[in-house]
Amino acid sequence: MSIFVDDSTRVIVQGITGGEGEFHAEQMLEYGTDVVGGAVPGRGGQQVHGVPVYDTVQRAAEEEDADASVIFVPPTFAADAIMEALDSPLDLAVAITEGIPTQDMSRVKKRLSEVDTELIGPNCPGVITPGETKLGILPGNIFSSGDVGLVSRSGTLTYQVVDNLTERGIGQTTAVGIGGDPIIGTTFVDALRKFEADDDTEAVVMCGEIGGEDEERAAEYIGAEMDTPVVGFIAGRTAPPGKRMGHAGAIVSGSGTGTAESKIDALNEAGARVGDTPEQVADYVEDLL
Amino acid sequence: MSIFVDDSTRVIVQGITGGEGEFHAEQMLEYGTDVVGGAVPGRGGQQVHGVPVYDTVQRAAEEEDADASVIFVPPTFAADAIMEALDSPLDLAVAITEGIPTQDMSRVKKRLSEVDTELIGPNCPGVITPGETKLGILPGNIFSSGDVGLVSRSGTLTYQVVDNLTERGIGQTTAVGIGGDPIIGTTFVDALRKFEADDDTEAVVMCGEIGGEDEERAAEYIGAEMDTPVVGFIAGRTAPPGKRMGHAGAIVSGSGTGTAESKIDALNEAGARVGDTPEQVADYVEDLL
Amino acid sequence: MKLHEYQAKQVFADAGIPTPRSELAASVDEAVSAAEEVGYPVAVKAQVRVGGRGKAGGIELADGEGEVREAAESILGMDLKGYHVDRVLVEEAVDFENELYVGVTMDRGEGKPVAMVSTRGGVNIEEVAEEDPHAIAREHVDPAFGLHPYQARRAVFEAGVDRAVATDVASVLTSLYQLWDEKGGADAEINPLMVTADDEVIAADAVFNVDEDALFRQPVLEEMGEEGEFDEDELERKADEYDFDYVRLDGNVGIIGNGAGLVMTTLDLVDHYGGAPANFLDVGGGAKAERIANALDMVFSDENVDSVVFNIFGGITRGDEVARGINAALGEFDEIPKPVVVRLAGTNWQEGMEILDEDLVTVEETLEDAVQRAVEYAQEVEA
Amino acid sequence: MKLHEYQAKQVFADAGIPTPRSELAASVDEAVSAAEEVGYPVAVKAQVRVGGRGKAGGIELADGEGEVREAAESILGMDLKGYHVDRVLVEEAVDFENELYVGVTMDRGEGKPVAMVSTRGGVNIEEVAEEDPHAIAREHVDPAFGLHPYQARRAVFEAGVDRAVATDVASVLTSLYQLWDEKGGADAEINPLMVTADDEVIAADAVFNVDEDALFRQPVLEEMGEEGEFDEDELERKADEYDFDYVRLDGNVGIIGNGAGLVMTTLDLVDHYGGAPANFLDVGGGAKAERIANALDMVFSDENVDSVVFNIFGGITRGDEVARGINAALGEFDEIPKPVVVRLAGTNWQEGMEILDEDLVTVEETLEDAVQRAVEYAQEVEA
Repeated sequence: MSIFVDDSTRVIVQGITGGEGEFHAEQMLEYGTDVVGGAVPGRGGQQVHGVPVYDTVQRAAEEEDADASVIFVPPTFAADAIMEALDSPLDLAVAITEGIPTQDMSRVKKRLSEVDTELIGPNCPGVITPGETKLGILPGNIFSSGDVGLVSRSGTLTYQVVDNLTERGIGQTTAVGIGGDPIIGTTFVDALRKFEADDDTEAVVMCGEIGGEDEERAAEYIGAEMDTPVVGFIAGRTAPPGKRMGHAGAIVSGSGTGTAESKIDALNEAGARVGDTPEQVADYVEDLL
Repeated sequence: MSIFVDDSTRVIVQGITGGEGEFHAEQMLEYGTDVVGGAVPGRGGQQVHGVPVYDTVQRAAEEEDADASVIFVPPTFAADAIMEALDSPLDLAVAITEGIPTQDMSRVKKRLSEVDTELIGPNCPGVITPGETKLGILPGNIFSSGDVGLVSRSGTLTYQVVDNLTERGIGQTTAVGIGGDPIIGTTFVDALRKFEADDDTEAVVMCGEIGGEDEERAAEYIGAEMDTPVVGFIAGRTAPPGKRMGHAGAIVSGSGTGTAESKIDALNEAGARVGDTPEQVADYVEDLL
Repeated sequence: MKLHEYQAKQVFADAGIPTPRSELAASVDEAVSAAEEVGYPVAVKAQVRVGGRGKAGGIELADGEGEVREAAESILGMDLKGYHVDRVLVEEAVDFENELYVGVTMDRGEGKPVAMVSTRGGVNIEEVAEEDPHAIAREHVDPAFGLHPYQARRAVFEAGVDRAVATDVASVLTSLYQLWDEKGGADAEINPLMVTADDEVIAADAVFNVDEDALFRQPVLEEMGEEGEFDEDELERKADEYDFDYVRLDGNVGIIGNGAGLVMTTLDLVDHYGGAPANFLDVGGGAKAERIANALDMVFSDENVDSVVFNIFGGITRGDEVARGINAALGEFDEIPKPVVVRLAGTNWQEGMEILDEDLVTVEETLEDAVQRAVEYAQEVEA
Repeated sequence: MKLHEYQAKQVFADAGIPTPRSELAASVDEAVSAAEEVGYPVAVKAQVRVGGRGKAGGIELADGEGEVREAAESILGMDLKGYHVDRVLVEEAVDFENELYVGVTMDRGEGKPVAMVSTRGGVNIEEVAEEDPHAIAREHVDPAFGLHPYQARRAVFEAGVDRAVATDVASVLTSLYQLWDEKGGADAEINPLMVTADDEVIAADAVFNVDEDALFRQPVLEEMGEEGEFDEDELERKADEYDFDYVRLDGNVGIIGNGAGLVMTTLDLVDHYGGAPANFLDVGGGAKAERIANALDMVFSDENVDSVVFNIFGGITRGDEVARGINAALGEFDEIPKPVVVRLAGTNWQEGMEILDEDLVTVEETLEDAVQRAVEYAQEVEA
């Protein structure tokens, strides 16, 4: 089993005629993803890698009976592209685009609260169920099928951790990059809840980083509701506050939250072991299996 | 019993320091309404007819443990005043104000879909449970307690019908004016559903008028779900189309709906008798009791 | 409130929607020099705020001075569906390949704005909506967000607009929605939105109706409304001046009342008792003596009126105040122009009834009696 | 991106928020003539984009030419928390009775903007938030609707702002929200918003940080950002020029990687193995050879750097491309300035490893080994 996506997932690519969209549509097709259509305004009727393109997501979703969309639309238009996906008959939208204005995402978040479609990202590598399907830009070859779930805020860090797991022969049920932006769709808690409900997932790796309070909320959820064991990793333990945001931001978040220390402490309290290095994360996971 | 309001309803008046607000607050107090506070920005700490005024609705509602608000705020600021009421711990807001821009009300309607607070109006005379309480500008003396519910889109027409009923000794459980504006909070169906659920209401009078499709929807509800008998009245049977709105409006509503004929037919089909004159409405109600 | 075509085009052009070159003209000579300015061929279009001007002979094509002169002569001064043609718009005649429709209005049933696009422009769009509703693509708009760009595109593609102009049409729809939203619009329409051979789009007609309740935020449009009154008759101007909800009808029983529902009911009763209403006139809530006098003046000014029924059910409005207003207004006359029947109910109705001067008016206690009496009076006059 | 105080005040003033008279000055003489223009007494304020300027000696009051000269001399050219003071703002000194705080920011936890008001202005508002959270009234904003007028009022009244200025403060908050919304704001703050004896409100300081991702819609602000770089050091300017996410730190191990999470992890590992990171540098996704060379130039430019660890895990980024970039960049040098350890993984990592010229760099297969090796190199240099 898996979460979010499997080999029955029928995928649309928004922005399939752009450089990124075209390249990764091909990569996905090669991996075995069932890419059934593209959506690009004004390009309806064309084909890309043999996949039919439609002018609107709704038309693509209806004609091709699609379940999910992957969004490779430049940041200027990306929030609107997500809104379009949320207003079409889809279960899932995966937004790869990096650099969407935070205010745009705040409006998307509002809209998300009104619909049933789930959003992964933006600014994320996507989601992969190894051996079945991948939606996004994850390099398929480093993943392998198995019984560990992985959820991460970071792209390349995910690859690093997966690499360490794969080296030991530990495969994944599903790996999902939820994105590092301040406002995202699927959160750690959302993903953990799905892994908890997935019978095949024997353990979960959760890669967080400094900033925000998503990891703290995840720790609460882990402590209160999860039976599946979790191994954590938090990047940024030695990062300085650096170029601070304004005071207003600090007032809202409060001091003492968002630090690596607060996240690691919260995870430890919730019973999750936290590795100091990606290698150690793999050690801890090995211990669990 | 009654719907919406009774003698336990604790009422705030928004705009209590204005001419209309002050006058009708006094009228309500005289009728026996439990007016517990007023809300006017910048007037917190004052008193009007012995009632304490607060700067915000939230504060007034919290301090005075209020359930409902009546809004006498000029049209320029009225939609914001309704929004404020909807964002405060209240069960009911009654907007008396006439002349609120339709676009403002469209935004209010969106907000209504997100909250539990009910809105009656705007551009309505309010709601009265005779002998217990009134919220609005209805002349209390023409109403009497009894077992007929009344819901109406029109103010003075309501008075006319009530007058005809009262002449025959027929009193009311609750009478509610839902307002004649294109976009309103409580609709006919909402009010009818409450009357249907009210054990003391033996019959309902519904006064509609031409325009929109609220009466047609009400007829559907009456036919499908109501046991309590309904007597209808539709004003505007001889009104000409008059100065038409633009075509765009007609496209949306479609022709053949919104006319007095379509409304009367729909009510008749639903089993509701429709009076030709207010007098005849009273006749039909008398027959039912 | 309706804008004239020339005003709506100005508003649309300011919002970046392409419109043809045009000039307003109030005389034949002005029309000719306008045509020289704009360049032949031109369309000469009656500026009256009513639809169907073409069929009614209010629009003519002209190529050359002679034809413009002829067209302007025939159109200026004509009575078009009850409106007076005082100005014509002389406009560049656009060569087109296709005619589209785009519009924005409030869907009151949904409580939401709706944006619409159709490839069946240039004809009566209501008939299209009736015969083939799917010919019009519709997007309901969440008023908190406004029209999303993808919605504008979706409407355009769903309507089947050619891809070569899809982006431009979506952009016209977006501009139309934004101006509708910002300017308190009731209806905003372009029919036809012409598509030229070289894939330009241009608004060949323009409708913009403003929500009267939103005018307080739109001083510029309010001024346009005043400027545009040249097509109104005297009674309409008087109603504007007095700020009454007034609609003139074909009958001879004048009607004054408070509250739209009650006034409509009074109309219905006049009909019920065999009479014919001359008008709808709502004095609104809380009318004072002067307003009552204005209402009487308004109804007396209609020469078709043979009798008047005055029906007030007081909530906020006080019966004694109304009675004093009626006495004062009618006291001005040496002879009462038309018989007036008065019925007062509600707040202070008894005081009002007592105050009323029965030399000036007929007093009735019930609505039904009052209406019947007024109908009888009117029938006596006609007989 | 942070604006300078003088820039933020311009933006706020354009939005209708009252600000004191002021003039920017780049020299002592300019400061004196600015003070004459503005009128004594004045505040002379260092224009550097960092908080706590007052405590750090960057703000002085001056009444008369002598004092202005003295203040400008002491402030201009100073190093303030690592920023270079190149300009001062000479500003009318406002007599005040009270100091308020108003601010707008994004609450990322809620995913919504939040508007804030406090009567505890003029002090470190973060400390106030820590000690007494209720001293700051907060209104979360539905981004589809924007800040409702009642919310602005409610924040002001809940904060306990005096009724005499409540409407004006609510209006400042509304303007602040609107400009934050329209201009892609990250944080917008006024601290203090001064209240004068005659109940005027005036923004005595101004903070405006723009969401860098929203800059594409804000050409004016982007230009302000470029104009405002005068307080930056050379490394920061270089990072801006190369468009790198770069933060300079105190250590001596230079770090280059792709993806913020992986770069942070590399920093953490340097620390874990006993080293001290000299910087954070993220080359981002899909970096080509030139960008790789720029990254090396960037890190070599920091004289504190003793060794460099180059850690790339390729998804979009290809290992062979990175390897060629490294070879090319290092091939330019007669002598490699600092030892470079490279670890490549992911897409085409083997090809990359083979391409790398081991005369120029040390190659390691795992992240852990690469970091340890770089730490060792740095320790050797220091020893």
